[in-house]
Amino acid sequence: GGTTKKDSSDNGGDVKATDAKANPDAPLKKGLKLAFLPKQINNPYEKIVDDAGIEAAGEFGGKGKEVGPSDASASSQVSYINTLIQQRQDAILIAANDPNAVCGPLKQAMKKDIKVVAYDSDTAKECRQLFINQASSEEIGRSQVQHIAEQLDYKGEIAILSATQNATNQNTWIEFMKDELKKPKYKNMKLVKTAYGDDDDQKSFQETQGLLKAYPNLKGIISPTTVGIAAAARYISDSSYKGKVVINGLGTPNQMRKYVKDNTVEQFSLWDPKKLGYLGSYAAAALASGQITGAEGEKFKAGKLGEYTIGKDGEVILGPPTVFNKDNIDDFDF
Amino acid sequence: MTATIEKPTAQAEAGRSARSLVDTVFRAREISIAGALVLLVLFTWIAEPRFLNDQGVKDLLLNAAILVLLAVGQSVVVVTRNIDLSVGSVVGLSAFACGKFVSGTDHGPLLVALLGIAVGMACGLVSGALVSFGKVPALVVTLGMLYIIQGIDYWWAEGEQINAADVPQSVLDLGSGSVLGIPYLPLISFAVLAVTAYFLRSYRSGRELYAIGSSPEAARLAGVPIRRRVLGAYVFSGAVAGFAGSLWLARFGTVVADNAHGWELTVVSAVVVGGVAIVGGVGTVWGAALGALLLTTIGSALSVLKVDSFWEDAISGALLLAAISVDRIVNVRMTRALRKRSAR
Amino acid sequence: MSQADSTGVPVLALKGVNKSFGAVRALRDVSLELFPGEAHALAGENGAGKSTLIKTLAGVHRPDAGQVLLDGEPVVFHGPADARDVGIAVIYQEPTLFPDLSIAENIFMGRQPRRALGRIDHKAVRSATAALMGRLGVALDPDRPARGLSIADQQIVEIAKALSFDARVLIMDEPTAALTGSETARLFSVVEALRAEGAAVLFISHRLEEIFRLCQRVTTLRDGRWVASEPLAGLTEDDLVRRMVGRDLDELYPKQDTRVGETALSVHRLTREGVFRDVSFEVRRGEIVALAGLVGAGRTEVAQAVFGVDRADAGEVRVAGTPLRPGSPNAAMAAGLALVPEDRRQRGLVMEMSIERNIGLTGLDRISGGGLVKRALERGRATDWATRLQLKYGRLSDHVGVLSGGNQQKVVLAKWLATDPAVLIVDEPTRGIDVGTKAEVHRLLSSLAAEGLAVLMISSDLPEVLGMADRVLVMHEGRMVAEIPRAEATEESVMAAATGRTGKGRAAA
Amino acid sequence: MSPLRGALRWDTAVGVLLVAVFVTGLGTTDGFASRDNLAFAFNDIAEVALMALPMTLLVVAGQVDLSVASMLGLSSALTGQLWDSGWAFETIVPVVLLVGVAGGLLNGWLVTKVGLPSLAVTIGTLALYRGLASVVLGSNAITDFPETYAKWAVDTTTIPGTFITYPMALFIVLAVVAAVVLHATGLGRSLFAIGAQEDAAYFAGIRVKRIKLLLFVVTGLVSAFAGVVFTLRYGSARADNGQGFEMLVIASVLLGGIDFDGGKGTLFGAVAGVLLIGILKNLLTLNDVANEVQVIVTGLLLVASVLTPRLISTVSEWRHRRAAATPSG
Ligand SMILES: Nc1ncnc2c1ncn2[C@@H]1O[C@H](COP(=O)(O)OP(=O)(O)OP(=O)(O)O)[C@@H](O)[C@H]1O
Ligand SMILES: Nc1ncnc2c1ncn2[C@@H]1O[C@H](COP(=O)(O)OP(=O)(O)OP(=O)(O)O)[C@@H](O)[C@H]1O
Ligand SMILES: [Mg+2]
Ligand SMILES: [Mg+2]
Repeated sequence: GGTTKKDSSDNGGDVKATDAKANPDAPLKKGLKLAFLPKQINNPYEKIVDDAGIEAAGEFGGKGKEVGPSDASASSQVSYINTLIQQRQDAILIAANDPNAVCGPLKQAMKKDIKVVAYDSDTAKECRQLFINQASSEEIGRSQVQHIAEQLDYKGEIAILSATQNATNQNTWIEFMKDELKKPKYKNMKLVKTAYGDDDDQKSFQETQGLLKAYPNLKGIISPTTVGIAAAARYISDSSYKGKVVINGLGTPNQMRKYVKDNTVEQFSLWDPKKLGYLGSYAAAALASGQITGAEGEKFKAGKLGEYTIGKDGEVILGPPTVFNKDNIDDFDF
Repeated sequence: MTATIEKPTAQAEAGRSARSLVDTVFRAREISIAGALVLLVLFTWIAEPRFLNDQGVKDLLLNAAILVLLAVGQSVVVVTRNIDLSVGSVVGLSAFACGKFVSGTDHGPLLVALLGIAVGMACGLVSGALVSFGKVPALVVTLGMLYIIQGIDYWWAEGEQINAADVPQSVLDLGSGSVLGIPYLPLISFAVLAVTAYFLRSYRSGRELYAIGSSPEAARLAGVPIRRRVLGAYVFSGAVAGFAGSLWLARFGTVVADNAHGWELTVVSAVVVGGVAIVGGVGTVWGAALGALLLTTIGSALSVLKVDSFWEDAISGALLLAAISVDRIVNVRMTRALRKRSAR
Repeated sequence: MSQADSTGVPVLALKGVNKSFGAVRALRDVSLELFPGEAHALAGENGAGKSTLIKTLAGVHRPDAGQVLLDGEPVVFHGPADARDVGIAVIYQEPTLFPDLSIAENIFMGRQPRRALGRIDHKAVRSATAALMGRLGVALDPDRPARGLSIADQQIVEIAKALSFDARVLIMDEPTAALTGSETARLFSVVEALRAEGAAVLFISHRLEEIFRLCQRVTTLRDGRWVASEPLAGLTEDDLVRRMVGRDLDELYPKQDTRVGETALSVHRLTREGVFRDVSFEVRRGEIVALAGLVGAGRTEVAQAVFGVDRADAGEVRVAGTPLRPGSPNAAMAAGLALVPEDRRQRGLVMEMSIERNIGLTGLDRISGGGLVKRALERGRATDWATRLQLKYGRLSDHVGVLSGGNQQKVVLAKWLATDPAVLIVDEPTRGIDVGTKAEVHRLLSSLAAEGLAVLMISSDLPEVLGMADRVLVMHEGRMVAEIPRAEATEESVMAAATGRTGKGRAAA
Repeated sequence: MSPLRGALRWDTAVGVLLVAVFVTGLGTTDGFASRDNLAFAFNDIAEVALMALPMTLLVVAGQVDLSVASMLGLSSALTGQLWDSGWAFETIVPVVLLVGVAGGLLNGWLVTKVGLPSLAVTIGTLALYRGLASVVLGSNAITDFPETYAKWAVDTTTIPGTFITYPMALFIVLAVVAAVVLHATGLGRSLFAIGAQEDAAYFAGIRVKRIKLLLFVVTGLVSAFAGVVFTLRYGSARADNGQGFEMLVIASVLLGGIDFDGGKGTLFGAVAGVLLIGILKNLLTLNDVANEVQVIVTGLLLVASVLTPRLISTVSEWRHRRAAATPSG
């Protein structure tokens, strides 16, 4: 006997507070308190997102702040959620380190009528009202493979250099990458290994080294994380592999500028993190003002970015990522 | 920490042969670590010859360089029966300070190194002053310093990142350049190692560090200036860590606030694996350096051997345990054999 | 007879010195003068303040009041280094060596001969050490680490260290406590030579005959107070004892006649490779058996193997006929064995623990009820034994570490006697104990034996061995070489066996 | 002088500081006093607090176990993996606890039988156990733990009428047990003796090795249990759960005045240290004090924890010496 997984397939209730009616014409409330809870403060990328979000809050008369742990572990975000509840914030914007570990406290927050918006890295669906996705996960995953395949002429071994083993967004993208690779046109390409650099510069650097040494025929590395791609590019730029191994993935222009210019990297992509923060801020405000409830099909205005529509499962998609290369990289500064 | 009851019973009157055996026992630590290292490299090389090609050797040396440096600094402190847990934070702070300093300028590597050393010395001075003049336990103080320095670093960095593009090429060249095929970094580490080793062996103040660690009470009665020496050890360890921070910048180009976060335990384990007793008084910086080299080589070997990344931690932990256990068992066996031999 | 002129200026002197530790007033208004070419003895019971006085001279302690005078001028020593630099060499009561460093380094730490660029001249250090060892007539390898040296060898290294200074003042706090006759004689001849060269010597010992042998003057302390400073010529041992104790001393070696009962401890062919071989003996109830031998003969090791702290490689130990599980002190204690170890600081006591807890440590189950320690029982046990052994202490909750050396030794005895053992092994039980207490300890051992306790006493103090033992076992280089009954035990017979010239007595099986 | 010195002992001081911080919180900070918040604040440190108890005993005996957080992670990963493969929760818990015991045995065996220093051993097992956790669970995260058990671990379930959660209640019970063991039993006396002077303890017939082994086993067991609590509390089993907690546990114990050289300290101090770190963190976060400042505060507290008693005794010694120097009647 005993309690097994089968007995408890449906646990907890769905507390999603969608009973309230949306009023699309409600004005954005003044003085809204928004809190950004990044995976970890000190992550430069998250910092850009959050700063942009806080600035956006200023635009509509709200007040934003960024709080968070200094290590990207699942549990450390939880205590911040609790304090945000005690502080009666109007909305919490969270980039979840773990989709489930933060669930309990977020549900409590929603019960207390605090709006919850996930961005960058999603939580479980029932624990937030909206998820601001930088781009559709599917599109990110597949396009990574498509890009590198073009660079490699659809031939050769490739590897992935990811962040931590548990990062939700990374794992979702990697699933789509693997799926894309199953298509017949990639029959001459082979994914040999997924390595984890833990979003730690030095670890990513060594993982790159290891990959190249262990797989002499490696032709390309996809690193869908800003820390990883920079580290990989840096290793290659100083090594004998330069010009022989293709690097692609997601990176920020400031980090990658040097490697694009010295021809280590031909191209990489990313969305504009500032826009992500900006959109998150407006979405949270729209929720807190009652313009939307998070139901599919609702629309809201995100300041200068224009109008957005909520998709399936409360997902709002920022837009397709930008591909950066030698020609356009100097137009960006972040 | 484990004062073993079974004591080494070497006969005072034991002759020459026994004496050289004693020497061997005391040097066994370095030898067995070096042996383990050679085995590991050979094994990996046979399985994957590219492990030891030009680039491979270069990578091995480069990977070890910074840890070796930190292990050298740490051993000097550990030998005095103290410990410096703040090294990771010091490297982080110094690397960031150097990054901030050079970003967008064309300061040369010398200036950067000096700045790093200065930052590290300042940190070492505070820890050392607290430990030596405050007469408070080193472990607690340096754990406190770990947090304090880290906090300052985070607070200063505010999530900022220094990118390779902002760092002057001359500094980056220090991290990637080489002479006669040997990269600068390991050469620098080796130089620091050799000088430190010679100092510890052949200077009064060096020997006094061992004396303090071996018996602080006896050192006091022998008139050893304990406070000054301990302070010196911390300042040295801090300076080395700070220097490592500037080399970090040169090597990796990219720095954020939490560089080398959590390295303190790696450094301490390198030192311990290398045979420097955590209770002080015993061990050499050569051993510590070998320990550091072994640890980084385990990491490199595992990834070259295509070991599933999920297994890496477990295997390196197990290897570490195996290394220190085998060493200890060999040591005990030899001491026992020695006792029985001297029976005749 | 002495060329010292006591009217000249003393090299080193104390004037009106006070020193307190918390509530304990260790020295009150004490004065002392040391003259060149004179050996000065310092006498007093345990805890009289002798070591404190020495540490004050050595710059370890700073006097609360009063002055230290060097060549008649007041000086302030900020640390041992200051004292050393003006030519004061000190041998402390407890050896203070660097266990991990070689003997040579121990001797020359901080003063190594140097070559160009301030580098240490390792060769010179080694040869200077070898020379010192030659002077003391011992064969210790300069390169050997100090760890594992017997207490006696440690003391010898300390002596060598002090000699290496060529000091003007040589201060020795019980240097002979762990030494046997021959080493002591050697030490004395070296000290004589130094004295002849004009050095001042301050010497502490609880063996009065040594004081008379070596010294010209004596200063006596009692309870931290100065009692007298006078020439030794004309004094008798009894006079000296009266000054120290304030009364006449009872009979020395109060050996009671006892009825010897059945065998309590029997050791059969016990061997620990490289240390001792094939050791067999018996101790019966009511008997005091002494185990004599030169330093390093392996007596301590035998005791430790019997008690189970060391594991023997072969052989058997039986207590009251039942074989003892080897390698388990716990089993030994359960069988009624007790061992008072030689090294009280490392093995006898937990220095940071209170007196009462140290005494309670050997009987945790006896002072507990229902799993919990009963404080009243613990204190009772401690009070009882502190009184019986005339322990001098402030409070029972004080750290053992603040007691004087002799009083620490009493705590070790108390701790083991409190276990109510059937067989008591004592390793150098009166090392560092003053004459009064020594007699007390001897009386205690005697009366315990009379009550049926079996005592195995390891001692390097020959008069003690001869005075107390019913039988003397002698070890030489790890072997049992002789068993001498009380009647035949003389200084000559024991020494002959101990040095390997087995003449008298019958060789052991 | 002695009652004064007693009052100035660091563990008492930490206790006083804890109360002071608590009272300040009540007075100044909105939402601090709410039952929800207190329940949360205490529950938030439940695992660290639990592991601090055996750690205190270990440190008193002169040992340390740096692998506790990794054992927590391994236990969490194992709980998740077994749950996912359909085991009954009632079977999983004993199995996981057994693994904790086994881990403790390995630590203890290497320390007592092989004779290695515990710091070195547990740095090794820190990597080993964390590695095994990621071998067991890889990059998966297991969720959906049974509500019947999960509810006991979360901060929304408290002992009715109080803010005491069940993990906290367990902590209180275990703390009392640990305090009795350490301060009132023969075993406790032995721990102090081993920590202060191992040789002397051994010569006094104390079974040094057996006791050390026992301590490591208990530490492993408690850490494994903390892993189960952690898993249920967050409803998420992952290989990296509790990463870095070892430093927090050590810091709490040290903050409570336990001497790392062994032989000194009180359990009260350790408990006060743990609670102080927890409450302070909650209070500072509520006041929007940035994380980096909190890190600095933790560091300063640690330094103060050893420096303050030192300063006090120096000052009192100095005053004593002056008193002694002036002649008394
Ligand atoms: N560091 C200390 N702290 C407190 N009390 C001390 C300290 N050192 C010595 N004492 C006390 O001072 C008194 C004198 O001790 P001292 O060691 O000088 O005696 P001693 O004459 O050398 O005795 P013994 O013959 O036993 O060596 C003793 O009561 C002792 O307990
Ligand atoms: N603590 C120790 N560690 C290592 N070796 C020791 C130790 N004590 C003694 N020895 C060595 O063991 C041998 C036997 O010494 P032991 O102490 O048993 O002799 P002993 O006859 O008791 O002499 P002593 O009077 O010095 O105690 C000696 O060679 C000595 O150097
Ligand atoms: Mg004395
Ligand atoms: Mg002996």
